[in-house]
Amino acid sequence: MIAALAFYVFAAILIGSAAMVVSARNPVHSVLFLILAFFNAAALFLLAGAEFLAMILVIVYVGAVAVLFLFVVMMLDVDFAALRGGFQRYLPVGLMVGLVLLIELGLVLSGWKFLPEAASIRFAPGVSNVSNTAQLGRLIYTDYVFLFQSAGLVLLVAMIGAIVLTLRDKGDSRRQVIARQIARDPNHTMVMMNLASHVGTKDLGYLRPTETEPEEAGDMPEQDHHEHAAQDVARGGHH
Amino acid sequence: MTNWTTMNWTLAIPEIVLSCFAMAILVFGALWKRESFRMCSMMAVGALLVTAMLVVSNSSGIGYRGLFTNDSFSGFIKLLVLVSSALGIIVSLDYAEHENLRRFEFPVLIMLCTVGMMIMASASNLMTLYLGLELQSLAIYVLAAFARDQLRSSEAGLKYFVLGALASGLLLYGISLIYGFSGSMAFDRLATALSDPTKASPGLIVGIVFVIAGLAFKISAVPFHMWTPDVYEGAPTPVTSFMGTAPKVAAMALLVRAMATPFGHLLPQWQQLIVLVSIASMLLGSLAAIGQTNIKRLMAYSSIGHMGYTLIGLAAGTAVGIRGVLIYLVTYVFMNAGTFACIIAMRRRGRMLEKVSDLSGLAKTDPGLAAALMIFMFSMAGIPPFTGFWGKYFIFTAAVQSGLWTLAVIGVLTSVIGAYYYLRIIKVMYFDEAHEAFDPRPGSLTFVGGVSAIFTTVFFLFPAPLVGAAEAAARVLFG
Amino acid sequence: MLYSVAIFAPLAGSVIAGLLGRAIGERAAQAVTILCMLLAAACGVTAFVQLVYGDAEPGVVSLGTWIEAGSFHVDWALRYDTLAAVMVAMVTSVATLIHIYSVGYMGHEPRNTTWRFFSYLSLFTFAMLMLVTADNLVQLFFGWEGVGLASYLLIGYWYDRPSACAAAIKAFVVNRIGDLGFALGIALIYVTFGSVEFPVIFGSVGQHVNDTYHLLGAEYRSLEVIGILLFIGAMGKSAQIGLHVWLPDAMEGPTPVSALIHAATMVTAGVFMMARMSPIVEQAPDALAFVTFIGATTAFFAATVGCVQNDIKRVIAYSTCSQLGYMFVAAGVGAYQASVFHLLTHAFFKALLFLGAGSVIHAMSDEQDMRRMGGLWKMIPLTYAMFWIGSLSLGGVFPFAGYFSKDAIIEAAWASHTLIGHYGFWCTIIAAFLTAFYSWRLIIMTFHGKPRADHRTMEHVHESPAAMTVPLILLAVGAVFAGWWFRDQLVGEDWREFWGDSIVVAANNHVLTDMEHVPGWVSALPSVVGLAGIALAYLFYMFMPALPVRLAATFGGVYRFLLNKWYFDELYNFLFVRPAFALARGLWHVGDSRIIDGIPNGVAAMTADGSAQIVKIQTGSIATYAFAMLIGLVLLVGIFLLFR
Amino acid sequence: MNAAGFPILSLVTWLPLLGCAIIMFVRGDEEVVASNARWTALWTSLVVLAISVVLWARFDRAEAGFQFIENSVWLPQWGIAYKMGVDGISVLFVLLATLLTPICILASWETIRMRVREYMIAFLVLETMMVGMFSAMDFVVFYMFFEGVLIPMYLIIGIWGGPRRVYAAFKFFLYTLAGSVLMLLALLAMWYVAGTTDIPTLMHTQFAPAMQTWMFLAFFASFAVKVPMWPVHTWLPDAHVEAPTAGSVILAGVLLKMGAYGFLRFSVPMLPIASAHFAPYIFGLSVVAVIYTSLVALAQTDMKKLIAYSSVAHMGVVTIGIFTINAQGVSGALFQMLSHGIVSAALFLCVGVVYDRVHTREIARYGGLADRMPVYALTFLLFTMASIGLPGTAGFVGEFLVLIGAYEVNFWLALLGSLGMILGAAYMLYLYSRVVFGRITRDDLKHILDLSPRELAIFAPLVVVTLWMGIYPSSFTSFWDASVRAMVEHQQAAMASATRLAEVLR
Amino acid sequence: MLVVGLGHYLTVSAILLVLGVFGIFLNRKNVIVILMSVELILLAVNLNLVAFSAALNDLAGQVFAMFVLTVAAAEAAIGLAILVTYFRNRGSIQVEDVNLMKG
Repeated sequence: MIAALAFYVFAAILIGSAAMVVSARNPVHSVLFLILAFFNAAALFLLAGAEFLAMILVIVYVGAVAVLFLFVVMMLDVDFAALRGGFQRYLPVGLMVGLVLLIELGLVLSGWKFLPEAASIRFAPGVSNVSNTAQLGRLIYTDYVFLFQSAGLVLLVAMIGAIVLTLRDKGDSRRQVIARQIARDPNHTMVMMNLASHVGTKDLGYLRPTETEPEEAGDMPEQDHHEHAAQDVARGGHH
Repeated sequence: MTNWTTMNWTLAIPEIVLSCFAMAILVFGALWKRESFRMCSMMAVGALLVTAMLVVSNSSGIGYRGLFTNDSFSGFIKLLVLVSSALGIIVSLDYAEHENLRRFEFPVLIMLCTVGMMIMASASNLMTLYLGLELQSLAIYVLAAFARDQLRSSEAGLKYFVLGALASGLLLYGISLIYGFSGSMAFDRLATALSDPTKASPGLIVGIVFVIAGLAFKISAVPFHMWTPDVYEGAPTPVTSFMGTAPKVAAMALLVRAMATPFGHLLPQWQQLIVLVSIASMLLGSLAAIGQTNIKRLMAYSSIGHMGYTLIGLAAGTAVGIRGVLIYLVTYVFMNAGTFACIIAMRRRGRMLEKVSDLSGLAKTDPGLAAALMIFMFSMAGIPPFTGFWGKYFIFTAAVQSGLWTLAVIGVLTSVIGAYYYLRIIKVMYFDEAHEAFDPRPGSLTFVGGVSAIFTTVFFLFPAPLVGAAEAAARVLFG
Repeated sequence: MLYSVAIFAPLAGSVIAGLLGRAIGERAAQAVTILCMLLAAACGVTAFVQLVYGDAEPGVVSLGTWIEAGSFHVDWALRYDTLAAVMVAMVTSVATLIHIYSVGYMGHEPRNTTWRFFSYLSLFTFAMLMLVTADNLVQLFFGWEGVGLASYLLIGYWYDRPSACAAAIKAFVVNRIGDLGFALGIALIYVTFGSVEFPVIFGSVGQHVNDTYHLLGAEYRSLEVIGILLFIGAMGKSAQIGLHVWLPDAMEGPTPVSALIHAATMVTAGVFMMARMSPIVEQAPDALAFVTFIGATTAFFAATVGCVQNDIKRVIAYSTCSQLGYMFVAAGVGAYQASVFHLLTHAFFKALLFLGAGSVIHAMSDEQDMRRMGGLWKMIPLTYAMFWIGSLSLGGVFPFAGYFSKDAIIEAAWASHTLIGHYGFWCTIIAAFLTAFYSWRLIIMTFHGKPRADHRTMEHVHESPAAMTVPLILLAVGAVFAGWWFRDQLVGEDWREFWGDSIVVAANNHVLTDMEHVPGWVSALPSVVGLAGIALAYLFYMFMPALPVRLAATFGGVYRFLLNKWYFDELYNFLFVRPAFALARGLWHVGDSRIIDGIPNGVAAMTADGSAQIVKIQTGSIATYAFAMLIGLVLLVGIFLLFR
Repeated sequence: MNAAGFPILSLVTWLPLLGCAIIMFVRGDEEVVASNARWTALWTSLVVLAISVVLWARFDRAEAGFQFIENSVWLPQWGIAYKMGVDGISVLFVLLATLLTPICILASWETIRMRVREYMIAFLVLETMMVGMFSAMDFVVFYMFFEGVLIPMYLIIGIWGGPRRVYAAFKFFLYTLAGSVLMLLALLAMWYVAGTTDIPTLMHTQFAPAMQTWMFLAFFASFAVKVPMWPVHTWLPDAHVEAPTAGSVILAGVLLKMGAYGFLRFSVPMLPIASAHFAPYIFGLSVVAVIYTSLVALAQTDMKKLIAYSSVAHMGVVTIGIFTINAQGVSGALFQMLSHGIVSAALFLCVGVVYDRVHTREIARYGGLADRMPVYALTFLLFTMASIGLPGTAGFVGEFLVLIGAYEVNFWLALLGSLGMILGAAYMLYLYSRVVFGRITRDDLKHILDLSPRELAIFAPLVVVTLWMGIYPSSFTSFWDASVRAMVEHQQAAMASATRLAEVLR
Repeated sequence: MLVVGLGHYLTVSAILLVLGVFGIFLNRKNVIVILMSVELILLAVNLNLVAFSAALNDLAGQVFAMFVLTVAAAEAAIGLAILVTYFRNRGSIQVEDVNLMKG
């Protein structure tokens, strides 16, 4: 009875907070509601006997993912006031379609029954005298080791992806390339000029290196090219 | 029934080796820093070839407690995927140099993506299916946004990601329904359990519909195609080229295997859905491309149409149909790779061009490129003797044999509509006045374009080996 | 064999003149063609004499296979029997004369292209010979069309005159209408008899007498249908009423052409064909009645029109038309021999008249309108004399050739004792009267009275050169004596022996016998009305020139009706030509451009439109895309739930 | 091996591609390339012609079946083979194609100055496709060549065509493609039933009547467009008008025959019951084609368009002949196809001659050419007459045989189908007199030159063939007599058995 | 065993799914909310899997749920990375601004 009551409470909060995630005006609020939703879902997991998953959900999701969301929301420094609220123009139609989907699912789910063979084709029947966490642990390193490794690859991809997309070499943290420094030839970098007297650099203008270095230029995004070049010159034209 | 207890881990050797290569190259690239892109790419191509050899020499069987299957179907798909990945890397070589994308992560991501696709090809469990799919998708989300300084590329990545996540959510939901209503996620157990179609509950079948929706997204079949034009247009062209070939092949293979093996007995249940999706894809693919001016976008619609044709083979639900699907995929990969190699070669004074009108008069300024592109266009339009015709030939064979006349007739008629815009490209190249010539074409593109063009052209002389292989592969799925 | 030489010599002449004409020059070309023609004439006449008076046997000269398809088989073969031999002799000799005449007539041609003319003439002769010697219907059709081609070329010889071109096309196209009937007739013969070769057909007529053919929901006897279809062909070629409209216009060609083609030979091909097909048409009485009717009507109609025409050649042309009607009347009542007889005599006197007219035109510096002639008889007496001979013969005055043949026809018409035969009889009688009238009207207007041409022309009037007059004289000989000479053999008591198997009459056909026993008034009537016609012409044009003018004014309607040739051209223009062109333009602009092209173009436009609409849902917005996916999913699930 | 002792058909088919390869590797400046391309193409096509003459000489006319058979493995498990062979119906079309190709190349000698290399390649590829199509003994091989023709033709019209060439090229391509894809489906269905695409086997496979109906319609869609039959003919005038002269020549000369050939090769023998059933409708369409397009031709102001419409009318006669399904009709249709191939090709060349000089096809711009161009006038006259169907020329025999064949079916069919005799004479003579006759009024015509030696060389073979076909047609009909007879008998047998079956079922 | 029926769980999960889907296509705010909606969908799936797992007494469902969680985390990471890149280029994450390419 208590369990049932708990289910209803958690489920209600879960749905309510999920609705708030979608509809909250301020994204920060959305994230917070998301966290709330996760907590409640974890509770539901617990009720269903999946302790390990509940734990993971709280630790990994709330601890890492949701916080990451929050972090990004804050970092992006979005002008929340300017964000348009509300919903798409086709809200009524959308709601109707959603409703239809819900009804369809309801129709289907209400008619739920297992296949007669369901019990016999189970892959990993639960064992009653071992804890949920231990059972899972056994499974993922034995029967599901392939998937476990694959999941690892997925995470690797995520890592590479995140790095490759967001990591930037800052313009002022140039690494030393020894080979190139050694290979430099004074003839290419220094210009000897006879300057007339009474002429200042202002009149001569900046002297730029006569040749561009293609691998340098190619490295930079096109639109940034001039900007960088200008910076280079400003810094005295040396690399 | 298979032996459930064995691990048989050697079956996954190609995947394992490729992942190790990928990681090795990753480390290498990270340590070597600046000049590593080209070298990493070359190594990646080498790794793909080595993997391909491993795939060829690998034995068949079921491994990892039934999660993983090796058979001639998966072998066929894996080889095709590896080849298209290799082509994808090759076409990116020069592009990356020009567009400031030469980062060693690029080939690594492609390799990991390829691992994902290989897993998809071998998946014999819904979980394996999902993980392979995600591995592939995540890599491609990143690749689509790879030109991170270009708004269009990041927008493409964003769109692809959001919609892809939605699609995989739906797919997962479907998997969960299937699991819940049947009790298992292993293909052959499902097949056994469902051998009497009357037992299938509606929930199960709705689950299948969700799965179809999720996979249809990956092959960009209507109505789950909406991302395709935008992402094709926005993503860096080599990525588009890659995206248009290997993942489509893998996703189609997945769809085919999922429909044929566990749910093969439910053919009457899902056939009409596939038919509808197929018709819609063919219609949209042929109609929407007509007005396009951006050639990448045009190719996007074209690929939607091609996937519609491929689905005909699946809808037939026979070994003949699957054979058609496989042959079509092969022809499609080469036509697509070749076409994109030509598109990447559209560069004038260092600037990439994407308008159809930029091709104007190409036949005069660059006859070789024009001829190659013409071959691909005729092939896509399905004109013999080019491969595109043979793909359609074997697909429609299946449709006719299964009595799917409506589908067949709509198919051929839309292919006529489609022919219009392919012809339009030829018209622009051959009939219109010449513009300034394109920049000199790098060898890598000539290689890919040339190989594809030759394959497309002379395939008709020796079709038997491929058809035989496809038939063998298809027969696996249908006993 | 002589016979083959007679037929192929003109072809040789034509090819040489045509292909090498420019190279070897005009004179040489003329010489070559004339030599070939002389050779042909010699051989042709010899062959005729050998067959009829000598010991040569009728037969077939086979030249090789022509068409072979399934059971359809046709050879190139020359038929050698009396009918063919007569025609060969006649055609070759008349053609030779006209070739010679042309040398003189075409002497004034400004351009050095008369080699073309001679080549065409010889080509025509060849085709005509192929026609008359054909051993099967298809070869006959070959000659038939060949003469059409030559006629087209010759009418259009002066191709820089628009009227000549138009006339040439008209001639060809109108002929084609008849040819269509002819071709259909041949096809029906093939379908009925399984062959188109004369020996086979004629041999098996008996077995197919009662065959029927289903048409328009009724059963007809095949032979009747065949007869009618063949006669439609003959109508076209022989300018019978309805399909006669091309003949007067054909006078645009040089006069020798008119003489050869549009008087002596080609236009009589239809008559020849009826005679040739006598074994079949004999068994088709209804078809024959139709022939008679058309022939008689034509004879009358053309004669009425001939009375009011002013162009000298057109008068003769209508006269030809009318005379051809006579011949068909004869054929229609079963007296094929009489029709061929008239054909023969007509060839002489009509050629004579045309050549005479040519001589006049030549003398008058190409003036053809009789209202601008007059008073010529002293200046060109020989031509004048020739005109008299020709006209007397045409008018059927004893003992000229025309008298015998025309009398035979009129008597045969009477002797047939059928209603239609009597219609033929009265029509021909009236026509005889009119014939005489317009012939003398022509003579008087042309040669008598005051000169109505200007001085310059009159000063130039001169007798034609010998090249022209000699043929005239030779033809005149024929026009005088041919009737008297041939009468007994062709239609008299010797006809069976003469014709042999070449003309077949049915056992119950006694026309030739009966016509010997017609009442006296029937025999006399033609001569009487002929003389009356001459008298009337003298009255009108010699003595009271004002009378015809007044008559024309009084009966203006009738006059205009006749002058405008019964308004046939206008009618056809209104009924066929203009609607055809309007329809053509309509079909093109509306049918093809709007409707037939409109559908695919419309579909294309719709497709493009659909394309534009479809890409509109591609808004670029993530939300829309997701929405579309969701709708798709909901639809798929819904479809599944509803229709599984 | 076969009667020739070597794989002659493959040689004839593929040899032009060798020429293409050579042309592709020609280097040098533009003039040199152009000249070399011309000569290479000419010699290649002449050699091909010379080889194909062997077919004429060694063909056994008494034999009804296929000859010079070659059979190579292609897709053996699936019943598809690379099988080549000709029978009486197809052999002469191979020769027609090999004859017209060198003529076309010669005809383009001076007129094509732009992108000569590509042009010659296109023509040689076209020759390969045409010859291959007529000698294919396997349906898939046939289809490949049948469709493959579209590629070079599309380029020929589109690149070297007139002002509206793009429209014409697209129309041509899409019309024909739309038709032939439906045929592809029928092909596949046949393959499914018979398990092979071998044409002789398919001819002896009995397809269920209901299936025949559908397949016939599919075939019809393809072949009717190609013939072209009314009302799907409108691509033809456009294509003809815009195509360069040689393109029109080959289009009228050979490409139109492909549809009729398809009817003869596939529809009638393979689907006998449906053919008999649909024959009346086809007659209807054909008669409309004859009358309608003849009338439209009458109204034309463009020379090429006029001749193009006349082609439609003539092909209407062909379809009548084919579907009479008796020896005379079919024979006539074949003859008409051949003669039309020669005559209309020659007529287009005639147009090309003056077009090259005056650069207009407007009929009204001409007149009085006979003065300056007597040889031309004579040549044109000959072909005009042949087109009209004057006995003694090629045009007559076919038309007449079809007339006879049609008569065996129905009087009205014969009558209406032959109305083309009259209308044809009208529009052709009208054309001729407007162009050749009359007085020269335009200045640019006053110094127009008569045929050059090159042009004479082009016309000479056509003149000879035209007369030869008219005077001694049995040297042509004898080729196909046996085949046609076998075909007709086969059809009658099939009908008889179908009737028996129907009676049994009743 | 469950105190409340499997049906309850499934209903909650279905509602969550629909809410997540709504979040994707109905909101006009920023893209991050869309990413969060995706998380909701995945949560719904996990709820399903766990419920089924419990009902079937089969651990495979939970194992899978775990992998789904893993992947979801990876997805979130990549999604956010892409979003950051996009924001850098566009200067906005307004949903309606993401429409540079269309047609």
